[in-house]
Amino acid sequence: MDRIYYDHAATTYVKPYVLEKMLPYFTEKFGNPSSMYALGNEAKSALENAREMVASCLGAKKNEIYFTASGSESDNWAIRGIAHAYSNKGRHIITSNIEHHAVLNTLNDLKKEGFEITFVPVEQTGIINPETVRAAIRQDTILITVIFANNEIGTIQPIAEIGDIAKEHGVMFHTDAVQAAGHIPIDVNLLAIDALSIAAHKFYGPKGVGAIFLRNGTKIKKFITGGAQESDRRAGTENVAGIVGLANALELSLSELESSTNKIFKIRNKIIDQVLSEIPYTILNGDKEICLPGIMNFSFEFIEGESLLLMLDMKGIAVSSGSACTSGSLDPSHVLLAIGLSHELCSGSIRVSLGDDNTEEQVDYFIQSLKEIVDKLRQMSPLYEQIQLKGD
Amino acid sequence: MDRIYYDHAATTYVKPYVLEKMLPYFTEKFGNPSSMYALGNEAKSALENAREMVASCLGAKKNEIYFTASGSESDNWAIRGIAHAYSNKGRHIITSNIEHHAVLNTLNDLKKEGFEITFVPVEQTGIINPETVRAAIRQDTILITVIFANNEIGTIQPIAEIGDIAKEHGVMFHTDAVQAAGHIPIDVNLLAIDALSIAAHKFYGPKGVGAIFLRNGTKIKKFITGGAQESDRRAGTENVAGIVGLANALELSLSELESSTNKIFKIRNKIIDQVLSEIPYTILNGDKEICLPGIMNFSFEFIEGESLLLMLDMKGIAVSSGSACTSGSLDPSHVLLAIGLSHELCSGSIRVSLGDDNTEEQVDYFIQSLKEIVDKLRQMSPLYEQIQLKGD
Amino acid sequence: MYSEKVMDHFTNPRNTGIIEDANGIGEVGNAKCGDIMKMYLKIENDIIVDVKFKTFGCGAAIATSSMATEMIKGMKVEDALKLTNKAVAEALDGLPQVKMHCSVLAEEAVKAAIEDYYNKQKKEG
Amino acid sequence: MYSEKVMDHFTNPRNTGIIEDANGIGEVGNAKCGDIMKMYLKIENDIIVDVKFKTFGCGAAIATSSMATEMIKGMKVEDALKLTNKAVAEALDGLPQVKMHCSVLAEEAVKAAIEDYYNKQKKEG
Ligand SMILES: Cc1ncc(COP(=O)(O)O)c(C=O)c1O
Ligand SMILES: Cc1ncc(COP(=O)(O)O)c(C=O)c1O
Repeated sequence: MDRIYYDHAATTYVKPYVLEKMLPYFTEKFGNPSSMYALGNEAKSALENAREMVASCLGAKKNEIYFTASGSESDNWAIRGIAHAYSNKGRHIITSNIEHHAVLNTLNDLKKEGFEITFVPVEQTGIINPETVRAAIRQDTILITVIFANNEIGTIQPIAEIGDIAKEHGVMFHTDAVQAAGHIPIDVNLLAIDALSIAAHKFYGPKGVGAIFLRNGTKIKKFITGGAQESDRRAGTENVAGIVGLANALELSLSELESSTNKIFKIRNKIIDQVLSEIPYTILNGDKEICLPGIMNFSFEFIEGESLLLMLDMKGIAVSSGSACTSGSLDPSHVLLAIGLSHELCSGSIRVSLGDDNTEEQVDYFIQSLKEIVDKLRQMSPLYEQIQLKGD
Repeated sequence: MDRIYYDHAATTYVKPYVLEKMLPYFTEKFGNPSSMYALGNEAKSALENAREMVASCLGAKKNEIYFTASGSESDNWAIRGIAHAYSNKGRHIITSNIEHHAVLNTLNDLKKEGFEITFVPVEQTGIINPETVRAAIRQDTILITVIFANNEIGTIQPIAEIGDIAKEHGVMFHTDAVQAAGHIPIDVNLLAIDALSIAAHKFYGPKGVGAIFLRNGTKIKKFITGGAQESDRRAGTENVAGIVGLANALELSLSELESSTNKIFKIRNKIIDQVLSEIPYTILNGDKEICLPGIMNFSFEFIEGESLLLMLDMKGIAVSSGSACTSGSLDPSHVLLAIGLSHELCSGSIRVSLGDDNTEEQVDYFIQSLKEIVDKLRQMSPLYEQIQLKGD
Repeated sequence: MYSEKVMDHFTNPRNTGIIEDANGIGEVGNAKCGDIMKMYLKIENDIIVDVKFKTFGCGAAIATSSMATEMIKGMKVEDALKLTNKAVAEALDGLPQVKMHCSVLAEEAVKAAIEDYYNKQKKEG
Repeated sequence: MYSEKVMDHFTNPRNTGIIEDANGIGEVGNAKCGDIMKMYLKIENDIIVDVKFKTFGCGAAIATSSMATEMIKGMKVEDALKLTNKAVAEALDGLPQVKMHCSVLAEEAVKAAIEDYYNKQKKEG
């Protein structure tokens, strides 16, 4: 039995083309970009070439791209850095209630420092109404941070509209584009974004490398201090191989974007249709259309997501329940609660996230397995028992 | 002409054995360690296995090792994290005047927040007298941070003695062991260290991955907030391949430590003897014996280091002038100033740092090239002109 | 993350289902806390002659339910009352720290079912 | 980091050395600032007929010294006075921002040497 990987939103493998580009920087071309001799210059060129590639993928200028070591570091730096740089103007920050923990917990930290946070709600579809953001703006608002596309349900936010509102009010705007980048087109020139976070391992690049776009003129406090790397804004010997990997992965993803989106969206719709038609008491969470091409989130009534996940794994199918990052915790997903799900439905949900290695052929086996397992778990569930009795 | 790499203190290549260990985690074994299915468990095992390896290399317990993305992040986290966690006890920190910028600039940042920093001087050899540390301790001292072995001149500090003093006074003790780890034995059981920073790319591991040892019971504020990775202390999807690389590189370095130290120390002594005997007006900086096996720092009177470095590069020899990290800056090395060098001698210094790929055979070519270049530059120097006139 | 024993009891849970003529039924937990366990006992002469369960919950919840039913089957009621969550967890070769509450729930489910049995006995008696 | 032109002038600096019978000598900079340039001029009929330099400094310092001497050789003194650091940097196809001060030093060295020439003329005159 071939394994089916349906958890691309958690992480992806490094594509062979990308790894190929990275390899020389571990071995022959291993110089430190800060070193003045030829070997250092070679590494420096690779670094600056990668910066240029990322900039052009995002419609940014080369000197607006800074490399980091993860999506989380990007979010931490952008949010803390901007909050601290503008704290003399005010200490109020606006965000949504469906942010990733890298944003959420960073804002909680800032709260302890005396910042005030307003959480704007989402509609039942998982989409923010930009007018609620406008309404939340105060005299002392300095930053708006909103996730570009959600990692659990995939919904894409009205980033253009929110950016315009932020700009109109002279408020800085950061977006966590860790799930969006490489999967939908992003052009910072068309969007009033001041800062944007991405991570390579979500688009077939390596883990442990991320980047932020920071619009020229935006002030930011340093996060990691030390040497003068990254235009003296982020210290530490650069992860040259990883950065080359990020740049090539992003470029490759965008060059294949149209064809892969079409293919993935087709598989997604097939899965959604079959799950909803063949498995009763099942809900699709989020918005079916305004969504990343590969992400689906289903709630199966009367059963619990982890059991479902483990049984699918035994059939060689990898999906996630909630977001991978929070698996240490037992709390129900704040995202699913935010779109109005009950605790029971929250715990009975799984995320299926597709990638370039998935095929239409896999769908039948998945649906078949899912049906069997959902049925088995429901037979074991005291909640389903009540329904059956009622149905009798 | 074969190239000679004499800048291992700036960065090293990834050894083939190490890369071999890393590769599967980019491709087949690419799971997210937080994921509950088999692919995630595989990654999680690799991660925990790496943690165990690093712990046993340092004499630590497994749950005392946390992975980061660089030596700089390790230093930032350890210092900021401990300072903030203990700031209710006091706000005084003691350090040396030969720290790396990752420590120095982090302390400067803390100073702006209201912490007070005492810089303990070093002797002319570049070594701290532990009694000066004792003398600097105050009622409100909460942290001592001292570099284990210096990156510019290689001198090893009396970490055991300083640790004992810290412990005696109930003060936390962090050491920046980024240059030391993998090059000299470190056993945290024999040293009263509470926190210790390392970086893989200094011992034939990949760039972009580091670690800290944090003794159980030591409080530390989180630095990167978000998901619950690293026992809920450092957020971000783990750089599994990089972490596997770090662990294997450290283990390999330590398994070969005795033989490689002997070999490298022999080459070092040969170079020192020849440089000092064959090139007049030359000084060895630091301590010849209490030093990392591979690091030398020379000052050549009347000439400037960058010119020397560039001309050596044209002969295929890579050395550094000052530390690579500060090459954005034109300031003379604070380390060389700290050991009493004049500005002129500071700018006329280069660091030669050896590694496992260096041979005794390379030494003759290096000395020959160095002699020619130093002579050429001196002929061009207005300072040398004066000496010649005086000598006449 | 789970031991082999846990995975075994999770994938092949023993004693699932209901007992039509159960004389002790207990239900503990709720969807908000994440798990619900319902236990059916058939008790004759103070001996648990049959036991079945239904569980809504994670892998550990299902495995601890299964193990708890195995452990009390054939036991005297008074001995079954002494079943501790630790004993269930140990019988499964341990549980992850964050999942220990599942074993507590299993212990509580057994106790709730026996209590129900005692209550019914009293009414009848 | 350096242009090819800079590297060329650094590795093969033109006009290094001293002029025994120079009639204008200027020295600028100091070891603390990182660079010292000393320039020797031989001026005849207000024309710079020969120029040599000695420099203590980085690659850019040596290259700018070399380029500046090339540029003023054969020039009228009054034209040489108009040499700007920007012109020197441009002739080298640019310098890194952190190294621009070297070109300033080269400009100043030329001016100092010419000033010395004028001073000597005055004394003699
Ligand atoms: C002593 C010391 N500390 C910290 C660092 C910083 O390490 P990294 O550049 O990997 O962040 C270095 C090396 O650059 C170092 O030599
Ligand atoms: C939306 C979002 N933001 C931030 C992150 C954090 O990225 P990383 O785990 O690479 O630090 C993730 C993924 O884990 C994410 O999906």
